Amino acid sequence: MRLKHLLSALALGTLAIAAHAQNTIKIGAPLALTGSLADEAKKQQVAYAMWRDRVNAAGGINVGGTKMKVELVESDYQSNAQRAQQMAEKMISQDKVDFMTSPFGSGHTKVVAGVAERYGVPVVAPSASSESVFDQGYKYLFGTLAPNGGLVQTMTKLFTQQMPNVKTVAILGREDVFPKSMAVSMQEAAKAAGLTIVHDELYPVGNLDFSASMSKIKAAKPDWIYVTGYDKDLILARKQMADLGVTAPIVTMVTGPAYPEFINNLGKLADNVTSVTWWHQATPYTADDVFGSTKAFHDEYLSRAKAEPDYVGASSAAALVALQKAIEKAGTLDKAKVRDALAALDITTFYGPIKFGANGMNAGRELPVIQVQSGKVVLLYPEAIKQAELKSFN
Amino acid sequence: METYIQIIANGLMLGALYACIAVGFSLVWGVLNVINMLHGSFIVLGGYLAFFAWAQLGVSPFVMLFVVAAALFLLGFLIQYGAINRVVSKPVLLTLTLTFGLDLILYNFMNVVFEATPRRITLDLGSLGIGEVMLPYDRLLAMLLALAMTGILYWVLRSSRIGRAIVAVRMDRDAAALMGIRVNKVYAITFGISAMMAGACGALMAVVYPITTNTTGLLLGKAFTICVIGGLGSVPGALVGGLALGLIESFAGTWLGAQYAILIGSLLMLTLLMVRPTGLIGKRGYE
Amino acid sequence: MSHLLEVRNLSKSFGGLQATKDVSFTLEEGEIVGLIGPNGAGKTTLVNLITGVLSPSAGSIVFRGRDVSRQRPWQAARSGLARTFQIVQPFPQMTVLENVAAGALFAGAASSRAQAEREAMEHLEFVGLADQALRPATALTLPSRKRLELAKSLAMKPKLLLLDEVNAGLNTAEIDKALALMRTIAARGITILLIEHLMKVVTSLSTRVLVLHHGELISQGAPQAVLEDPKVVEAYLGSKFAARLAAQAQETGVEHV
Amino acid sequence: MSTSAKLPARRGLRPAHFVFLAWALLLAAMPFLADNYFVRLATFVAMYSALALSWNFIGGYTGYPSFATAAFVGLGSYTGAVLQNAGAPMVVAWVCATLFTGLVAALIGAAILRMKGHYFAVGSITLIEVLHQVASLWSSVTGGGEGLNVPILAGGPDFAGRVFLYAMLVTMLLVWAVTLWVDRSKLGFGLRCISQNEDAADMVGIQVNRYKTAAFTLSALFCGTVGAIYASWVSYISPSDAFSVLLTLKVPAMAMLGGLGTVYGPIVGAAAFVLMEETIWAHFLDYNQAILGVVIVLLILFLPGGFLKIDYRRLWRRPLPVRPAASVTAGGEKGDKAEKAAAPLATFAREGRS
Repeated sequence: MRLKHLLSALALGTLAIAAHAQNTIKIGAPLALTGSLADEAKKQQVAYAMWRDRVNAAGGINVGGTKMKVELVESDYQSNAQRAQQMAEKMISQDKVDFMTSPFGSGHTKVVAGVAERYGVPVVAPSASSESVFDQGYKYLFGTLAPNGGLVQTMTKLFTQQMPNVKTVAILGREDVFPKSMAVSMQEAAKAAGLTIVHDELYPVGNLDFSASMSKIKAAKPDWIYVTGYDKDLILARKQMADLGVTAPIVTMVTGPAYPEFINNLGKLADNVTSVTWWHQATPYTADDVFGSTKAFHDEYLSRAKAEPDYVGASSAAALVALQKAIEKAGTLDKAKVRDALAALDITTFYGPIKFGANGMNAGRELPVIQVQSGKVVLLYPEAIKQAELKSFN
Repeated sequence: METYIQIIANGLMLGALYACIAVGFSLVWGVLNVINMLHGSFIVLGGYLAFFAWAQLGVSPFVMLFVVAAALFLLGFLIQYGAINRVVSKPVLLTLTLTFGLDLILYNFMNVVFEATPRRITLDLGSLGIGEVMLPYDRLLAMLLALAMTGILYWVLRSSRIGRAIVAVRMDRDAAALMGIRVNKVYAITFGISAMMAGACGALMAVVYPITTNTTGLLLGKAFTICVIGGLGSVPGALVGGLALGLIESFAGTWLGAQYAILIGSLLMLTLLMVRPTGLIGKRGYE
Repeated sequence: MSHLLEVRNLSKSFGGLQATKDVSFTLEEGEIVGLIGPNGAGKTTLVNLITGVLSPSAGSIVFRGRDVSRQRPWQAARSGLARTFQIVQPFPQMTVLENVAAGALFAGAASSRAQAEREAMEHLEFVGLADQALRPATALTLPSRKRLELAKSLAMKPKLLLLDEVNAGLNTAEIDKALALMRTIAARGITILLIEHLMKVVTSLSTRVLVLHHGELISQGAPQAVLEDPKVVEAYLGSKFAARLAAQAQETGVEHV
Repeated sequence: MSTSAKLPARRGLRPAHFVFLAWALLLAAMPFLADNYFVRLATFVAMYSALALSWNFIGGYTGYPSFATAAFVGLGSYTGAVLQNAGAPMVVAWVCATLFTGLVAALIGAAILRMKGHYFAVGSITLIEVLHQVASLWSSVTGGGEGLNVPILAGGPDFAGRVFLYAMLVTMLLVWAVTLWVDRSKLGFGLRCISQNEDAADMVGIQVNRYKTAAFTLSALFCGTVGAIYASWVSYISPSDAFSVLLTLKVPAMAMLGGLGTVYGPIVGAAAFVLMEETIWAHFLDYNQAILGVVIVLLILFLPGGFLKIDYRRLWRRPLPVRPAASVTAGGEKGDKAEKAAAPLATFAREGRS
């Protein structure tokens, strides 16, 4: 029977791998190479490869005195939860990975973390920022992104300070894990800052048109237009704002300008759009990790991917850096010990500080507020490294 | 008042794009009796070709539109001639699965070759402002294209030799074959025309929407809805269906919120299927 | 007294086309009644109305004392109304046996598939198709398929059997066989409404004949009387042939198309 | 003449039953033979077999090209997840989800089964979109786009793996048993009549609407079970994952690969498809979808009858959309003039109804 052949072939393969596994560290890397998240996976793939090559070029990771090379076990989960879950099982029980990163986004991270938790395999998630992922009591799940709430608070405080005339806000969010949670955070932040919400709407995942929403926002005449979604939504939203002559003193799009595609696809229309993100190349950090500095990471990424890195690439590399540091500190590949080391980690990397809170999220960070000015992303915050002042959108 | 005019304008502008998306799909459905799962990928492929010609060679998408159309005609012709024709008279499930398999291949290659990063041709043409009502020029062009495609197709089907052959095959395949029409070739040409229209639509859409392989399924879904609303296999039906869906989504989006727009569209489609399966325009269809 | 079937003022129109107009007649238990009329006279529509395929625009149908005007085909089949089709309607990929068993199982009295098949076999023997029982229905010749239709209808244990052009396309020898078969069926007490083109069949079998023309019942009565009715001759053949018909009164098998 | 000698043997192929039971046993033994990845793979095989067998009731026996599988899987997932979150024990949630899905299908079926051919195919696929949107919109119950967490089953990976494997296996065996019963029953016989000639079926006394609704309900019932088990298994569901158009396309493809309208076709097809897809997926990182596509295309072109080599045309002769002339002469002599000429009348009669 078919399965028997498959079984025996794979059993042999597994044995071979097991023998081989003594001197390498295997890290499972789920990638959505096909399906709705395919554009994100490419960035992750580049960042992971950069880290792996640098680590291996340096002889590997120091595990209690012996240098061990790393091997990435990559797999396409097709942007599909069922596939992601199966892939986690395969990586753990078949490929015998020691550690894992997680799929892109909060939803699929939940699915993979659920499997890994049962096996006690540490997972470092580079792109999950919704607290609903981390509030399920998983002990083996860590994330390099700060919670969504923090992002919005930082930005609201800055904007209301600098433009005290801003009194009303229109919120348009995508009905999806991360963008929705960002929309909800905005509602809370607006209330806390005393802003009036004049328009509040969610749009569905398969949305192909914003004209109805934008016409309504136009009629509401808000001081601040705040839209959440992924790049293709936001490019279209911005385009239709221009088509319909919708404008406001502040226009914020999350993630928006955090992605280079946003500017590439909008040209001039991208100007003066603000956003907040987890990482930007303009925030310079120096560190003793494999990259050494933000600039080193940026330059290599640019030459490899022929595109500017965004937070996805940086956070993906940072997740592996955190894992590396934890392994070195634990001095062993023992999963529980590495997990404890991750929990106790307090380091600065090219990506910024990483210190996982009680729920596993990387909380303690100052998040960059950005704006596109003359086709370039400039930092408005943190204060110490800001590159420009907030400009009015209209 | 102007609000209403804007809502209607929004709906019609969106509807024109929808009509572009659906015309070719409808043709294949009507004549070949095949539900072509490749259609969304054809549109995206057209968009990519136009984008790269613009970004790397500086060719205007409005010129490229014709090149893309020709290229996709050829691709469509070959796919039909080489593969689908072999099972074209088999049940819908079989041909559908075949085009689904073909779509996996095309999709995967586009994904690897072009990558899924969204890409848009940043020719911002601005809008025509009549009072407070704004009509974006690119969507006006889409409307023109949709009308032109429907018109040309209508004319071709009525007046040209190949058009008459297509109509004959659509009415009675066996009789057409007896009359000496090479049915397989007609099928391949029809499929080619459909792919051509998808390609032209994609080239134009690249100006309006960011093109990415992620949207293939979405576009296909819209084509489905539009065809059902307009009438399966009816070419003018695709135009009417597109405009109707655009208006419905525009009003639903305004009154109920964006979230309800798609739901209302789907519910309308289900109701129509049950009450008036031939669609708004369709006669007794192509049966 | 109650009739087996009573059709009262039955009308049916499709859009503007009046397919049957104010048709009334009765059928008594045990009769064989012929229903004739030129093409497009509304014969098949009438059968479709009686068997629930169509619902009447006006009028009513009473079968065995019950108003069945609005019943669906499956109810008609179960109530004892069986029909054959002008165009044979087999289940193409099933065996001959299964085709007949379907009738026995769903409309007849069979309580299980096994019993249905046993009954089906008897009916196949009766119509002379027993040796073809396990062949797919599509493998049969046209005359055999007509017989299959008949077996299927009989398996439904009908009280009234509507035979729509069972003899079309058969040769003389086959027609004779069919006639014998129908007589046997009638002898079993099954009432038959016979839609026919073949005068030979109508005249030799029927006790009574109904004539439809343009959806109207223009004449009814004993076969010979009806055929001599000038209205019928006129309507049926046109005045041109009236004389010729008179000349060959006893002629066989004139098929009018 | 002895009639019993003439009667065909019941279509029960006894050896096939044994092969199938041995196969089920092998799947059940997986936790003792191989690691958890194979246990999961076996679970998927059982799951897709159950789905393909379910689809077979409506798509295979009745001949209605349904694409509603994902709608019912999704409905079952959400029902199960909501119930579990409300405190229902896991198995109770599964059973309730099954019944609820069946109930919804029965109600929807009565309406949607009025359509035929392409119209029905499109209608059934629209069902997925409608339920998808409802799940997105009804945030207070479904969590909307954020999805829904389902309490994770306590215990280690081995234990959890076994629980869900056996749950799916039991479901598969249940659908199989129902299929066997249907195949031999009056219902199955009636459904096959409907698939070949719906009007003639009506005419021999089959309550066509009731039969079709029964088939549709049966095809949904166990999708609900599978969905609910699946929700507990992944412990997180979201609208896009639960109502997956991909799933809805795969399941009929599996049944078709195996052979339509037979008891074992869907099982063979599901197992072959899952293992094939898995092998391709596991060995090709960048081109796994394209290779799967190539395999599907080749299978359709060169093995259109499915693995069991059952000529699917025999069981799937419904021309789509129903062209009256073709449906009447299906398989008959093309040149039969009497039939051809009379066909418009039949059309007439048929259109005038309803």
